[in-house]
Amino acid sequence: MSSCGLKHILKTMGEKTVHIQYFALLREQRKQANESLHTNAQTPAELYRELAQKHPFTLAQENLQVALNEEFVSWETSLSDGDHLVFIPPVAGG
Amino acid sequence: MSSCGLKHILKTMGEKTVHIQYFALLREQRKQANESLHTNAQTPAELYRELAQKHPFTLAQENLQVALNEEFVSWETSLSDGDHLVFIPPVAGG
Amino acid sequence: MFRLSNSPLEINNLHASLQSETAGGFVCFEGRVRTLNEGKTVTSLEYESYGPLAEKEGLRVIQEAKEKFPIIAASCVHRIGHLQIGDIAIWVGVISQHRGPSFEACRYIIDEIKSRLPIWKKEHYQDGDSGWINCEKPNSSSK
Amino acid sequence: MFRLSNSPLEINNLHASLQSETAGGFVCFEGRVRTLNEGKTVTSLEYESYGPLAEKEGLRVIQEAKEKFPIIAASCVHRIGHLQIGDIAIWVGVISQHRGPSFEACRYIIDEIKSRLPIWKKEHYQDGDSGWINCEKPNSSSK
Repeated sequence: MSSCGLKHILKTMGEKTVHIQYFALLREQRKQANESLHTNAQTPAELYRELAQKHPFTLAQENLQVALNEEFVSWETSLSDGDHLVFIPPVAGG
Repeated sequence: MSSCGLKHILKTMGEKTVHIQYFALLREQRKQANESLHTNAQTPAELYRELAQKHPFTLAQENLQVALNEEFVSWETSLSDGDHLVFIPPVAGG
Repeated sequence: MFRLSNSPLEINNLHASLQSETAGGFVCFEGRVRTLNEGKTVTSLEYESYGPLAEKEGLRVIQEAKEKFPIIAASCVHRIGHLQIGDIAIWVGVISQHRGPSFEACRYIIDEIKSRLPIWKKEHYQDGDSGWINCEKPNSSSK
Repeated sequence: MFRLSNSPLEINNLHASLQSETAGGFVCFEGRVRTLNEGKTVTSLEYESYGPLAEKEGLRVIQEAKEKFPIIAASCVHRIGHLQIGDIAIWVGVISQHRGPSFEACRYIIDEIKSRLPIWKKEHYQDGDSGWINCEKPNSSSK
């Protein structure tokens, strides 16, 4: 089976590749600024729960906002293959 | 009778010398920026009535404020010999 | 600090004078000569003041602002003389630890200065007319 | 106009860009790095941002201010990177015909930008400690 064929089957099963960018405290706790990963998470909320089990994130979801493809979205938005996500810690501009 | 003696008698009679400075519309209507005059007026209110009879002032007393010796005062303040008065038209700074 | 100025306001110096290591916020207001006022085209204007009393009253306004709001410092300079369109007629600057008091004190200062200081403004109009603002409208017999 | 800047803000250029013959009032706000925050001595700080979204959201805030208040123009630049005490972190300027809307729009812009834009601040303290503001206090498990 070619890798293209595998990717197709995985997508059909709900797996997708998403690109995540980390900032501020999350970047320091993740120890990197971005990553691409395969996930079965259907929403940003599911994805954050998944990540929070693997990494020492101290911020609870209710303290974060989430941006999908450069726009703020709800935590229950459906994720698609290739999406770009940013979990936004409490802001402090100005 | 010396002029000093006359001055004394006039003062006793209530006459005094006051110095008036005019600004803005009042200066233009008085056609001069200041004058010193002898008056029997006891208060700035009386003095303004006296002046308004001689000059084409269009501002009514209720539209003016008055300053005596560089401070805002009431129209019923007693005038003294040598006082410096300014009738203050409606202001428009800033 | 409050003063009257016969020459153009030196904004950079005024700005530089309001510095403090503990200031997190700076707010300034500039009043500028604009070309239109109440439907008439203004070409230039003159400010005249009763200087000694204007300076006393201006300082009182600054002092009141310091008492009413938790600010670090406040300055104001009011221009006197003949001004052209775009010229700065008044500059008010305030610094404070947090931003709220700077906004409130700056607004307080400009509002009080406009309503209390013995300063008068004569506008010159494109149609050749001119007039002392607030002086000729209330009883229009003079025009 | 809204933008992020990695270099010191050029206040004179920003000021000069807000000119209009019909503007009678100009209000500006500068947020500066101050030495004390909540009792700790700050020595420097870093601003980090999610640039593309911060710029979109910044422009939205400026646009909202123009819809809510009768102003002529508004500009804001937010500094990103490593800042020292006294450095300007943000500059907001507004011009309008009358002064009220400039004050209100300037306050609206700074308030919204502080609360909505994806920009983060890390303070470095004299005692060697440091921290991301608003991120470490809510659940103090991280410190």
